[in-house]
Amino acid sequence: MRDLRATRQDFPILQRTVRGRPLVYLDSAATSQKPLAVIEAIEGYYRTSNANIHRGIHTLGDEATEAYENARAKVARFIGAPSPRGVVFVRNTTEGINLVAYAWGRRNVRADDEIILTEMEHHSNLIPWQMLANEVGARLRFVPLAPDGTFAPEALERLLSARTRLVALPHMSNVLGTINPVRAVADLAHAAGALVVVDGAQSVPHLPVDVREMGCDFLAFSGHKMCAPTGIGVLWGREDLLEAMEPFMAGGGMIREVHWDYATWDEIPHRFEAGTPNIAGAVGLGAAVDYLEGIGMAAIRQHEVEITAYALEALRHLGDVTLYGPRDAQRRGGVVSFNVAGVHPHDLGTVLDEHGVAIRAGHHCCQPLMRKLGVPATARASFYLYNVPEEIEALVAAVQHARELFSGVRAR
Amino acid sequence: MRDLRATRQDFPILQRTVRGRPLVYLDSAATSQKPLAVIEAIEGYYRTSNANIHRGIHTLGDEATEAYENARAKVARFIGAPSPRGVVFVRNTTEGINLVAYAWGRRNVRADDEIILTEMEHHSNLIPWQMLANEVGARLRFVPLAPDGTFAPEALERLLSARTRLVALPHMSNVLGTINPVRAVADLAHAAGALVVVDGAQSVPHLPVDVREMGCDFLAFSGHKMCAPTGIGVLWGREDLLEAMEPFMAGGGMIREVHWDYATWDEIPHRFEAGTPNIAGAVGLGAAVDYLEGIGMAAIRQHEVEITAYALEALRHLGDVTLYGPRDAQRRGGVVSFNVAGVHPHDLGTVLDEHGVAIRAGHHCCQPLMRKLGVPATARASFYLYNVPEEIEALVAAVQHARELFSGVRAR
Amino acid sequence: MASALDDLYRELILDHYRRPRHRGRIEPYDAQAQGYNPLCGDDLTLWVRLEDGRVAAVGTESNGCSISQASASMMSERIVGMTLPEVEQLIGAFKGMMLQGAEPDPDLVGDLEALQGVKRYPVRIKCALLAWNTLIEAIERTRGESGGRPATSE
Amino acid sequence: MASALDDLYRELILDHYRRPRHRGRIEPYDAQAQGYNPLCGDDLTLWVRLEDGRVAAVGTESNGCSISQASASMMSERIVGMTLPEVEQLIGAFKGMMLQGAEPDPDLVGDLEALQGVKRYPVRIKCALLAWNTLIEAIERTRGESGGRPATSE
Ligand SMILES: Cc1ncc(COP(=O)(O)O)c(C=O)c1O
Ligand SMILES: Cc1ncc(COP(=O)(O)O)c(C=O)c1O
Repeated sequence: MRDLRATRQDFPILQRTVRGRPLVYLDSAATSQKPLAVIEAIEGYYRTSNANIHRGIHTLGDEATEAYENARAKVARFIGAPSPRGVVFVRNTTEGINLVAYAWGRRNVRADDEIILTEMEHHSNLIPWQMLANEVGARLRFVPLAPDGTFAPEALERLLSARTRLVALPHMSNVLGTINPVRAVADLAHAAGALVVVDGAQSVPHLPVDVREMGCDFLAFSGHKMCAPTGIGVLWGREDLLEAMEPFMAGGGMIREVHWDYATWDEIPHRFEAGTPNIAGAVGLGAAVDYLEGIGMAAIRQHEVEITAYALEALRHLGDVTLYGPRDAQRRGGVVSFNVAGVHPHDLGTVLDEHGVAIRAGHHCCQPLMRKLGVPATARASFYLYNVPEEIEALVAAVQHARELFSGVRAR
Repeated sequence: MRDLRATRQDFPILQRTVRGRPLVYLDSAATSQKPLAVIEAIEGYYRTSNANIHRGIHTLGDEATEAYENARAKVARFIGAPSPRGVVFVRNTTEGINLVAYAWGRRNVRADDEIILTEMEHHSNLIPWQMLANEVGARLRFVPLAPDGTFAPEALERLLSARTRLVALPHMSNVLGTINPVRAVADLAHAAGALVVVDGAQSVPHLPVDVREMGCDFLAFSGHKMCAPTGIGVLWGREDLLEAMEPFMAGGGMIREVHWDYATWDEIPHRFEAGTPNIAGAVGLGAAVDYLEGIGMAAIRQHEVEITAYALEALRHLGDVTLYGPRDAQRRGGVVSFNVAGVHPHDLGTVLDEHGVAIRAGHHCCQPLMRKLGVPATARASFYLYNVPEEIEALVAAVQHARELFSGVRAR
Repeated sequence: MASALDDLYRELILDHYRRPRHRGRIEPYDAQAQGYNPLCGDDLTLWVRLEDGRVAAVGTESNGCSISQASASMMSERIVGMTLPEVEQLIGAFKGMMLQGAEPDPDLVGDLEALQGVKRYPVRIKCALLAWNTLIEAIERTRGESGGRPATSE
Repeated sequence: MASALDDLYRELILDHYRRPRHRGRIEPYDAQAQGYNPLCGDDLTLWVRLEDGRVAAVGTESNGCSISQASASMMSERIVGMTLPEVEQLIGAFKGMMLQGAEPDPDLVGDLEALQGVKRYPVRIKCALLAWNTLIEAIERTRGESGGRPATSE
């Protein structure tokens, strides 16, 4: 296994204990931990350069503006965007998708149009489209999943038609781990005249991502899942689409001229950033991009494939464990959802917490997928660059303890 | 003058120099500086408790949720809200107002209805209503200002009618400093059957504010102007109104049940917080509230009245200076907009920056008000708890230098 | 560690989880109520029949973790035979014990005391309360007081 | 301090600011263009008349700071008499000097060199460029190339 072990030193929280045991943090798909470089970037910003941006005529304002716009340029480079003009700072993936649903969707999707999603959508890439569809009288259709939690491009092809306005899908599922064939999806969708929105919440933090290679029209992702602060995320959009869009929210900083009863808009991306943005958050995201690039996204991906394969194997070995998603770690991200016969996921979560092991238990914001899988909830362990094989062993030992506890064989 | 001088030690940035001179930060109306207590609260959160909230079954998740909800409770107390249920975390004032315009406005304002604003609106409390009005065919009306930048409740009364659905106004103007009679406005508006939205961006950081005393229906404000981090703000709303509203954005964390083609919503305030919120931002806002309460909002207000009176007097004394807004510092907040004959505000800003003095120059996101005042821009100095009289003296000396530079009497 | 978990998952609780009492719908009934914890996904339906002012029968159907299931089972067992004021007194005592850390009156709470181990796991308290909040809703319905919204222990 | 400001506000610049050349609309004209800096509020309208392929007359109307006013005035003075290729060469040299820190060719930029002091104040560079970006727009219009959007130096 490629050794990124040394990176653990960069994450202060990994030194802490939980209920007397060393923390084993296996919940990075919910939110990642933050390296010192990011914490210090935020701190440094507030200690030396804090000011409002784009409006200043003073040195601090210049410095803050430069820090903010530098972060935008770093993000653009990180995702292979042709220029920073397509990079809109938002709060999180959810806001990015809502922005498209409001500012593009409300003007371009009409009665009887169709929006195609998959059966693995996170609520954040489902409900905004439901609200849009219900408002304008459009229909949602869902690409069905095969039993292993994947779908082939042909499954999409059968749903595409002249009525399809949009295909929205996750690059990687937060429950199944499935990595979807976004390039093939984009080619098919475009051939049918539809746009493609990619929910990159789980992929951008974990895989090398290039919007030009993916061929998508919009990509949304969250800083907090990629070593960056909470409250900052990105909507990348094709510049010609963004140029043609009206604003979503309105207010200071996104205007050209304002009159009593109408206003005209600033250039992209500013047009979509009304009000004072999360400046320190953007600076922190820039630092996170630097940090991740310093390690290398390919190395992170390789590490996660290996640790995921190890975890899948170890859990399968336990017996009485149901695993969800593709069997092959190469086809999935570092997310392993499972259930243990006779142990409710919440009970599992509590027993694991007593061992210092932090996992998630619940519907993972994917209620329809849970119904499809026929379970009320799953347990989920998820990995990042800082996880090491011993932590998988701690996970497995704790799961074993839970099984014993609930089978009546008390381990004292 | 009440001496809050000791608070300067709490703000690390105030130790820095700009162009070789000690920083004189007179731009707190744009964004405030941050005390160490807030910087450390953010840092502490990331170093010890960072996790996603409301979904966890592990210790970190509990700690993060508690920190986030504690911050909400502190904010509720700070603004005299009946309970934390009415406190919605947003990015900033701008998002708070857009939330009302979308989630309440789009369903309650119809063709030929009227929305009343004032002539002193910040773009953030103007354009969202323009977009709404233009979409549904409603009309905007504007309470006219007297020459001193104030208006009497009677001026509003003349505009109110059965068609008025909403009155939106700033508690305090970011250009004129004017503190508006929100209680009288609320009483008149309510008698006419209209709701009241208060833009509290400038008041909540600087005055004791109590939503029950104000009698408003919604109040929006930004953390970054009140010693808290960027990227966090608050929309407070009357609970019965919020309960009756559909969500604005949709996604994870705000649902009850999700089906393939519809969803039902969680309780308030969660219904309005889609996606992972700015958890560290909220924690920082909680720390800022603690910090401000430790000093006392009444003491801060008193200090600002005194320093504003001193600044008004000193600038008036200079000659060739036009001041905007009420003469009496008791009737205004700590914001002084002015113009110097023959010196464009941008040039003034640059000269002042060379002296280490940071002010703002421009339209302050109030283009219509600038047109009303008959100027393209103004210079603006704004104050907070950490400003001291010597800084006013530095401001005046720098303004004097600019006058000399531009009158041809070069001071070498 | 073993002892904290043992305290949470006492034999009594695991026993109720494995063999829940009063499962299933009852007929006839005077009130039905539903409870739901959106973030857990736990749900519960409760039926209550009254005779002569006392709880004559209780039935539950539910999905959820051991704590929510055991709590529903133990609650059902306890309230059969009680008058409504007695039920309300019990609800008050149970919620007081779980939420305010009130010292429970042993005569009142009886073996429900076993659920106290949950208090060390704040996020699980709502699991233990789900059945009880649903019961409050059901009682209100016997009096025609409720708006009919599902209960929640959020 | 005095020297940095003196370098920004050189006498030549203050002179153009106080007595701007080529003010006002001209008639007839071959192209008109508008420029606007939304964040500053500075605006500028530029008229250009060509004769025999050379700039025969220039007029400006504008609101703005000393830098944007002086830059417009100095630019107008410089380009009268130039061919369009010469104007474009000048624009390139000026923008190169202001944005890329290119060493200016004295023969080309002449007294526009005085605007170099602006470079120490990055936020003011767009003030110095406003007239020039508007000129680019005007030139495009003489060739019928432009979409008619106001220029901006953001
Ligand atoms: C009166 C007023 N309203 C609204 C705003 C907008 O605040 P924000 O940019 O934090 O959304 C500001 C500050 O810029 C303001 O001064
Ligand atoms: C696949 C997927 N989409 C969207 C989201 C929403 O992200 P956020 O909560 O940061 O908006 C998440 C994470 O929760 C996710 O895993």
